[in-house]
Order: sequence, then C-alpha cells, then structure tokens
Amino acid sequence: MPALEDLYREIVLDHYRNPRNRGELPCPPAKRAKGFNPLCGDEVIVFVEVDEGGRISDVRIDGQGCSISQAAASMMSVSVKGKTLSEARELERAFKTMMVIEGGGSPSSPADLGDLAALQGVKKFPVRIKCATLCWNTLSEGLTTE
Amino acid sequence: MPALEDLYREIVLDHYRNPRNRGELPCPPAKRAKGFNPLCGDEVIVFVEVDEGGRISDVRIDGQGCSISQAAASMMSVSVKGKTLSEARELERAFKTMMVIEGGGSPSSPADLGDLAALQGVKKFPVRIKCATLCWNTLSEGLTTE
Amino acid sequence: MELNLKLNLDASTLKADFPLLGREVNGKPIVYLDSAATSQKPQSVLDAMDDYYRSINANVHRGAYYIADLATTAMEETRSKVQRFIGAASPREIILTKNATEAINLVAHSWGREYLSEGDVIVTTIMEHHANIVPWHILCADRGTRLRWLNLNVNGNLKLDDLDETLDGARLVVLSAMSNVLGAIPPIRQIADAAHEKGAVVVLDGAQFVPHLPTDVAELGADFLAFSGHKMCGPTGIGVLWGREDLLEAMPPFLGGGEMILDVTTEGFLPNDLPWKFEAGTPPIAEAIGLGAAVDYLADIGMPAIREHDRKLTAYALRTLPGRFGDKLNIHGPADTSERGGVLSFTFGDIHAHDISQVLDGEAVCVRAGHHCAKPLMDTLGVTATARASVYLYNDESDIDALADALERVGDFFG
Amino acid sequence: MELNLKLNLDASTLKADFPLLGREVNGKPIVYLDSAATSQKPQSVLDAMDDYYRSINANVHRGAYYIADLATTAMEETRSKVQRFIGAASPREIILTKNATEAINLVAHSWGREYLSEGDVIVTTIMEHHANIVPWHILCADRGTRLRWLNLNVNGNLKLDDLDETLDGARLVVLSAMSNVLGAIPPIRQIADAAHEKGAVVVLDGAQFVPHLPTDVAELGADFLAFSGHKMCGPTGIGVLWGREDLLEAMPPFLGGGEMILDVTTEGFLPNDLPWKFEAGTPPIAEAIGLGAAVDYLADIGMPAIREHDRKLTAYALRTLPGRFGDKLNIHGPADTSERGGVLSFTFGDIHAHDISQVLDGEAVCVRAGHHCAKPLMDTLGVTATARASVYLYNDESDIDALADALERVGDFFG
Ligand SMILES: Cc1ncc(COP(=O)(O)O)c(C=O)c1O
Ligand SMILES: Cc1ncc(COP(=O)(O)O)c(C=O)c1O
Repeated sequence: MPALEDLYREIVLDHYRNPRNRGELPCPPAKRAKGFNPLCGDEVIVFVEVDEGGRISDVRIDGQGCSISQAAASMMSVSVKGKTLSEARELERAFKTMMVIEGGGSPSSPADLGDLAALQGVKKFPVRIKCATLCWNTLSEGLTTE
Repeated sequence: MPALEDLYREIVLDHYRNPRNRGELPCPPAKRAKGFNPLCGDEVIVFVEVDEGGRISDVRIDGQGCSISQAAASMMSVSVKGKTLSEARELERAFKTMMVIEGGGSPSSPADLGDLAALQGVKKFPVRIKCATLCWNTLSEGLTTE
Repeated sequence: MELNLKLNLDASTLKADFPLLGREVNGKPIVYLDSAATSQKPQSVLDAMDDYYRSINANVHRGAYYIADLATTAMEETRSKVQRFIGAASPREIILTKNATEAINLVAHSWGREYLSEGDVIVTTIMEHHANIVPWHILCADRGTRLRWLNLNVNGNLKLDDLDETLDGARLVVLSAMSNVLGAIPPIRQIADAAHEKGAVVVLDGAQFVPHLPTDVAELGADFLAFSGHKMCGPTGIGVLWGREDLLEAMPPFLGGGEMILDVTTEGFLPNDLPWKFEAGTPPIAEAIGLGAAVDYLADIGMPAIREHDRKLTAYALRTLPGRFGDKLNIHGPADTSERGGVLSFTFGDIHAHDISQVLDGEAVCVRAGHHCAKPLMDTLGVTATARASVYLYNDESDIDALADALERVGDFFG
Repeated sequence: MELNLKLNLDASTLKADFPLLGREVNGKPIVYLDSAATSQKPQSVLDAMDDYYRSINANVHRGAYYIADLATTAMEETRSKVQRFIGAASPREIILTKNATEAINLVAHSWGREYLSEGDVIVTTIMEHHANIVPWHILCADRGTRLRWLNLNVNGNLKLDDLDETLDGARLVVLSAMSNVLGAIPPIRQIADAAHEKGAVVVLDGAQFVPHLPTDVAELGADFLAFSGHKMCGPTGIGVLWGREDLLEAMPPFLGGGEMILDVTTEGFLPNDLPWKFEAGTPPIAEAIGLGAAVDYLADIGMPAIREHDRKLTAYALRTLPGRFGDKLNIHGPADTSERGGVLSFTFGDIHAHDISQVLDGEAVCVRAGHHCAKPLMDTLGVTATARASVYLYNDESDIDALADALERVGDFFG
C-alpha cells in the first residue's frame, strides 16, 4: 500500500485547510453546477462566470467534501481563473490524463499542470480519483449548461 | 437409489395402460376441477357428481400426464366412487399420510387403502409425490367449489 | 446452565471460523468493522455453496433426476430454516429475493400498486436507508401517494410524541427495525400496534435487525419483513421477504417468468402458489443454500448470545472511545445500549469521514465513510458524511482498541 | 494454425475442469445432458468466488478501504469482460441483474411502462420461454397493450412469410435468439432489421444463445439482450441486461434503493448514472466475479469453437438416435444444424417425458422432462411435455451414446 504522504501532499493539505475562491457568485451572470460523488456524499458546487472575451473571469467553490475533493476544487479554481474556455478544457484534459490509471495516451508532463500536479499521488488510491475529478466534471457541466 | 420397480408396480402400470373412469361428465350436475403440476406440465381434470345422499355417484378423469399421475387418478376414481364425502376425505387423508416423507402421525395401514397402497413406492422418489397427490387435490377442489 | 452458556460467545474463537479475518492488510492483521455494510462469511457457508456446485448443481423445481431433486430439496430446506429463524407461520411466507432492496420493492410494486392510490398516505421515518425510501418515492410519483415522516428525538431514536397524529389516515407504515447509521432500534411493537389500530399495514426493513437480534415476526407485530443474506454471514445475491400469508395470497405477482406460473397461454397466465408466485426465473440456488448454512451457523451460536455480545461490545466502545478522545469524537445515536445495535457512526473533529477512513485503512482498520445510503438522515444530522464502525459476533474489544489507536493516528495526521 | 486450433475443442479434456462431472450417480458416472436448464461450473469459477469471500469480501462502491476497493474493482471488471464478450459499446450498457428473467422484466417495467400505452402492439413468438411471455402479459394487463404472435414453420423454426404484416404497427418485438425447446435459432438480424424499419424496438432473450454462440450485439441488431450467468458456466444469482446506451439513458429507474441514486431527499431522488441507475441495493458481488471468471473461461476456449462443437455433437445425435430408434423417437426443431443449437426435445413412443427421465435417471443420465417453461409452444406442438437433452462444451459423443443406451432401457421398461 502506498504511503499516505503520497496522497496528502503538503500543498494539497494547504488547499484543504485554506480553500481559495470559496463562496458563491450571483447567477446570472454566473452559472452554477452541482456535482455529487455518490460514493462518499461529497457535493461540489461550482459557480463560474465567463466574460465576453470567452475568458473565465471568476469562479467560486461551494459544497462539502473530503480533503481531496475540497483541495482539488480549490486548486482547480486557481488554475482556471483567467483562462480561456479552451485553455480550461485543455487543463481538464491534462489533469484527467494524469489521473487515468491504465494505459492510453501519453501522460501530460506534470509541469504543464502547475500545482495540480501535486494531486498525482491520488492515482495510487483509486477510490479517491473521483474525489479529485468531481470538481472538473462539475465545472465542465457549468460551462456547458445554458 | 431405490429400484424403479418400487415406483412402477405392476398394478400401477396396469392403471396407467388401462385407465378406469376416463372421460367427462356433464356440468352441472357434475362439478369440474383442473389441477396443474407445474413441475412437469401434468394436467388432471376431475369431474365429480355427488348424489342427494351425499355420495359420490360418479367420477371421471381427463387430462394428460405421466404414468404416476394418470395411474394415481385412475386408482383414486375407483376408490372414491360410491363413497360418501366424508369417507372420500378419510381416504384422501390416509393416502396423503402414506405419501408424507418425514415424521408426523402414524402412517395408516396400507390395508385401509386397498389398491392405492401400491403407490407407496412413490415416496422413495420424492419428486414424483406431487404426481401422485395432484388428483386428490383436484378432487378436493372439485368437491368444495360452488 | 445451558441458558447461561447461550448468552455468552467467545468472539476470538469464532473469528477462526471466518477465513477472511485471518488475512493481513498493509502487513497488519485486518480489523473488520464494517459488518453493517456486509458481514464476513464462515467456512461452513462457503463449504455449503461449494458442495452444491461440486456435487448437486442442477436447476431446481423442474428436474426429475437425482441431483436436481437434491438441489430442490436443499433450496427448499432453506425456506424452512428461515421460517423457523424468524418465527414465521409457514415456509409459504418466505419469498427468496436477490437482496433486501428487491424485497422492499416487491412490496411497493405489488401491494403498493394494488392497494394504494392518489392521496393515500405512507408513513416512513427520517432514519431510513434509501432502500426504504426510493421505492416509495417511485410509488408516489406513479400513483400519487404521499409520504409523511417520523423524526428523531434528542436521544437519536425516533420521536414518537406525535405518533398518533402522524399515523392518522396512514395506509402503510414503513420503517427500519434498526438504523444502519444510528444503530437505533425503535419500539417496533408500539409503532406496529398503533399503525394497525389505524388500519395500516406495516413493512419492516430488517436488514440490520435480523442479523443481530432474535427475530420473531409475530412478536414484532409486522406484516412484512425484508432482509439480506450478506449481512448475516450468508452470501451476496440473496435476500428474503417475509409477508403474512393472507396478504401475500391476495397480492398480484411482481416479476413474471418461469416458476411463478401454473399455466401460460397466448391469452394470459395463472400465477403459481406461494411462495413461488413471487420467484420468477431460476432462483439464486447456491445463494439460498449458503443462506441456509448461515442461518444454521447463527442459530447454533444463538441469537440471544449474539445480541448480548453486540450490546456489550457497543457499551465498551461507547465508554472507552469518548474516554480517549473527549468532545472531538461525536458518536451519533442512542447512548443506551438497550435501544441500539453495534453501529457506531461518528464525526471526528472537522476531519471528513473519507479522510478518516483513509488513514484507518493504512492501519488495516476497515470502516465505512459516507452517507450510508441515508441522505435524508444526514441532512437531519447536519452532516454530509460520517465514518461508521460496526461490529458483529467475530469482533472483540481488541478491535475497538485498534480503532481507537488508529484514530489517534488520524488526529496526528490532520491535527 | 492458431485459427484452426480455435475451432476445435476437446470435450473430454474440458470435462476435467468441471468437478461435478467427476461424480457418480447410482454407481454410474454421471451423464449430464441438462445444460439448457443450467450449466456445470468449472473449477476456475468456483475458485474466483471462493477467493473473493476469503480475501476481499466487502460491500462495493461505498468503501474507501483496501479490500472494499479490490472488491469494487473486481466486480466492475466483470462488466468490461461482459461488454467485450458480447461486443457492447461500453460497460455503461451492462446492467447486472439476478437472472435473465429479471433483465426482461426490467425492460417491461421501465421501457414498457414509459413508452407503451393502450392498444400498442408487442410482437412475440410462439416459441418463447415464459420469461419472455409473462412480463408482457403483465404489461398488457396493466397498460392495455396487445400481443401478436409469430408462429412456427414446418422446419421447427419461426415462420416468417407474414413477418411484414405481423410487424405492422408494432412498437416492440421480443424474441428468443435460441429456443430452449426446439434449439431453433431464428434469423435474428432479418427480424431485427424488419422491426427497426417499422420503428419498433427489439428485445432479444439470449438466455440460450449467449452461452453457446459468438455474440455481437451490433451484428445481431438488437436493442436489448438478456441472459443468465448460470447457463454459461457462471454461478446462480446473476444475469445481464445489455441495452443501447441511448435507450437506457432515457428510461426511468426500475427498482429503487442504494447505489441507484445520486441524491435523495424527503421530496424525491436523483437517479445515478448508467449502469448503476438500474442496480438497486447490494449487487450479487461474488456472483458477478464468478460470471467474470466464466466469461474468461469461455473466451479462452473461444466461442466459435464452442459453437462448432455444439453443432457437431448435435449433428451426431440427430444422425445416430433416429438410426437406433426410428419413428418411435421424435426430435423437435430444425434438422439443419446451422439453424439450431444443441437442445434436443423429444417424445419417445407414447411414454410420458417424466417417465422417460425417471428411467434415464436410473442410468445416471440427466435430462429434463416437462413443459420447459414454454407452455404456448407445447400447445402448438400438441404435447403436454417433452424430454429434453441438451449439450455443452463438456459433452462428447459418449454422452449421446449413453443417452441412447438408456433410452433402450426405457423402451424395455414401458415397451
Ligand atoms: C430461452 C430462455 N429464456 C429465459 C430463461 C430464463 O432464464 P433464468 O431462469 O435464468 O432467468 C431461460 C432459462 O430458463 C431460457 O431457456
Ligand atoms: C437498514 C438497511 N436497509 C436496507 C439495506 C439494503 O440492503 P441490500 O443492499 O442488501 O439490499 C441496508 C444495507 O445496505 C440497510 O442497512
């Protein structure tokens, strides 16, 4: 069994203890999406606002969950804020590729992912992968709903 | 495993090859009941007529089935014809007691049962017990339906 | 003497009957504290199923040959064993399903759709498992019936002050005989009697109760009782619905197929007699036989002894854990072990249940984390998740101590 | 070379994989000819289940600890194995049920009640198993839909002369991919295409087909496919419904409970994603793992080889048995082995099937006797029962010879 320290990296615990971009945004103009992790009851609510230029001008995270789901959401919020939609999608793709356990595609270099790379260790604890990807799925839902 | 000859006694095979009281009766005055053996698809149809004195004045057997169910029905028809309702029920009780595999109650002496006692060997082949008792259940249904 | 003996069991000896409990995780002996999710299985249950497959595997009911007959007999014996185990009046009242959930759905689909209509009230409780909520939500959506909820009192059991009003006009009362989150055992007989007085039918979810307490359906006063094999030392893939014969007799069939018919034509069909009327298709044969062995195993130890063991172990946990962790540890449910079973849901500081169980897992301590399929209860408790440790006949005080030691480590890690 | 090998299998070698086939009945080695009712299980399947119970038994999906994760992974792997085995597009299309019967009922309850109403026509065939008749009778009684029947041709397969008329206005077409009485394999693709042209949805009962022929749902052209584990070397207590993802996605849930939800409140619930939306309660975990091992076993031998073996053995029986018994023996179903599987239903003089099987049993030859859950077909054939011998990968010519020898004894006894 891999060491717990692989899962709970310092930077992850920091995001958990001091979540960034916590809160709500008025909808509209923002959009709101809610994601469930049926495995453990985690709920992530993502508020996302896209400006006229197609950039994510603001993002806020609400909901409750375990350290991994909370930290992942916090880290995501930092990483996508100010990005264009296609850049955000690229990040999502890269992040999920990092999370995929078996084969398929060349894993993106963690360097591209910045702080998000600290979640790499989650992969060694497969049940927790959903905790780390939940916020991304929710963001993606928020960006596509009308 | 018990010998097949225990199951297929000569007298049983005789009733099977030469069924007694085969046919139908007009209803009314007779009553008709149909029994299924869901295990093997056997169908027994019993026509029974009771006279004013409460005696079974006539009984006929229709339907299709295996040697045991056909022989048992034929033997039953012979044994109940002319009997009062309570005598018929007594026979049914005695017959079923003989068929019960485990414990409970003193087995009636096969002597009381006449030819019916030849079906004793069926008990050694438990799946076939229902074949032998189907006609009795059907008769009983016919006697109790309005 | 005999009676006294029967009130004691030696968990450390029993442990040896369960192959899995001999394994290690992470180099440490496993500490299994998740029996409320599923129990471990004794060797005798595994042997019964293996023997079936190796020596008498054949489809039941329709075969006249030797091994088919043995298979049928073995399966039908389970029905009688279960009947005796729960004090049912007849094996005809024992319906074999795939799990407790299907058993409850059977009642909802068959009895519910036959007897309930627009506006009829179903009373349930806030501490139910989703298995005893969602089938009724589906029925409500389909038939326009309505749910009314019994709430919790401050002790973590059902609040019955307003029982009479709540039951007013109810046609059906559905409740868990033991909560899988709180461990709470409500006063079942009292509720059943009150429900019957109002003319309502009572469905008990016995998924947690039947494995852990002596069960007598007549004493409980219920009309239906659902439970699962896998939580009572039996295999997965098998559950039981007990129902009062007159009710079952009057109900329309639910699933259609082989075994549940007497006759089929192009025009229609004639349902089979009880219990087969409700058992469509090839039944879980090996699983039924495994359940029979599980019932033998439990009956042999004695349910009163199992209950007493659970109770003592729960008392030990309720005494020692707060002793070590103080206010940081919040255990839900009744404090009085006479009204609760050995299910201990807790929060630990503000550490999320999922993180707690992760650290415990590193110590080979298996507990569950999450909403335990009881989201309305979680909402009521004001939490999204709890960690849950649950005990059974093979657990002893050393398991509780191991849990406590592992919790120390959680505190260190997230402290 | 490789390819050639894959079209042959050596039944006598394979026999050794099946513990039960080593046993004796009545002092004679067992001759198991009832695989259409249920198949025997290879050691590898029994081992997979035993290993699960001994080393990773835990409830799935909701556990964060090590063995719960292993259990979840093992169970979900079965889904992918089944997906590949039948050529489905995604594991999301693989719903685990308790048997084929439940799978068909799921379609009837969920799809049927959602999309069909008063007067809608469901086309079925006269050779269906009760599992593919009664659920539709129940639906008709509930919703006022109507059944229309395809009949038999003189060859003992479906008569398709009037296919187009029969399908006219049909919303749903339900048929068996292989008859469990006649062995008949209808031209499935032709019927599916014709049905689709009329805008109907096609449900295939694959209970007999999937265990015996290479299955590719895209090639078959069906929309739903139901089958059981226990007829394909897997355990009892597990079945599969495959459905096209878009159809499953749009269907309402059937059974309600744990696992099949994303959220539950006192007001209602939000269904889970596929496939779990249709899997309420603790699934048959060990059984799913056993089915996975069975699929591995079959895939390893190769379904084309199994089909070819069945075909050859059926041809052998169709050639040698009439040779020995002449007109006295009447085998139902197609004579051409390219349109039939290894299910041989027969009548023998005017001796009742039950009596035939009784005498055969004395010779340790296991065949089924009865209506085989196909009463409308029995009516059409003008019989109340047939005896039925059915073969699988572990049978060889010596089993057919043993059947013939035993039939001689039947003739002697009742002759
Ligand atoms: C053609 C056919 N359909 C459906 C079934 C039902 O399968 P099960 O009893 O496993 O649900 C069977 C087998 O009994 C069958 O032969
Ligand atoms: C109280 C309660 N009811 C119902 C269930 C459902 O049991 P199963 O999942 O075996 O159908 C459970 C267990 O998960 C339970 O704890």
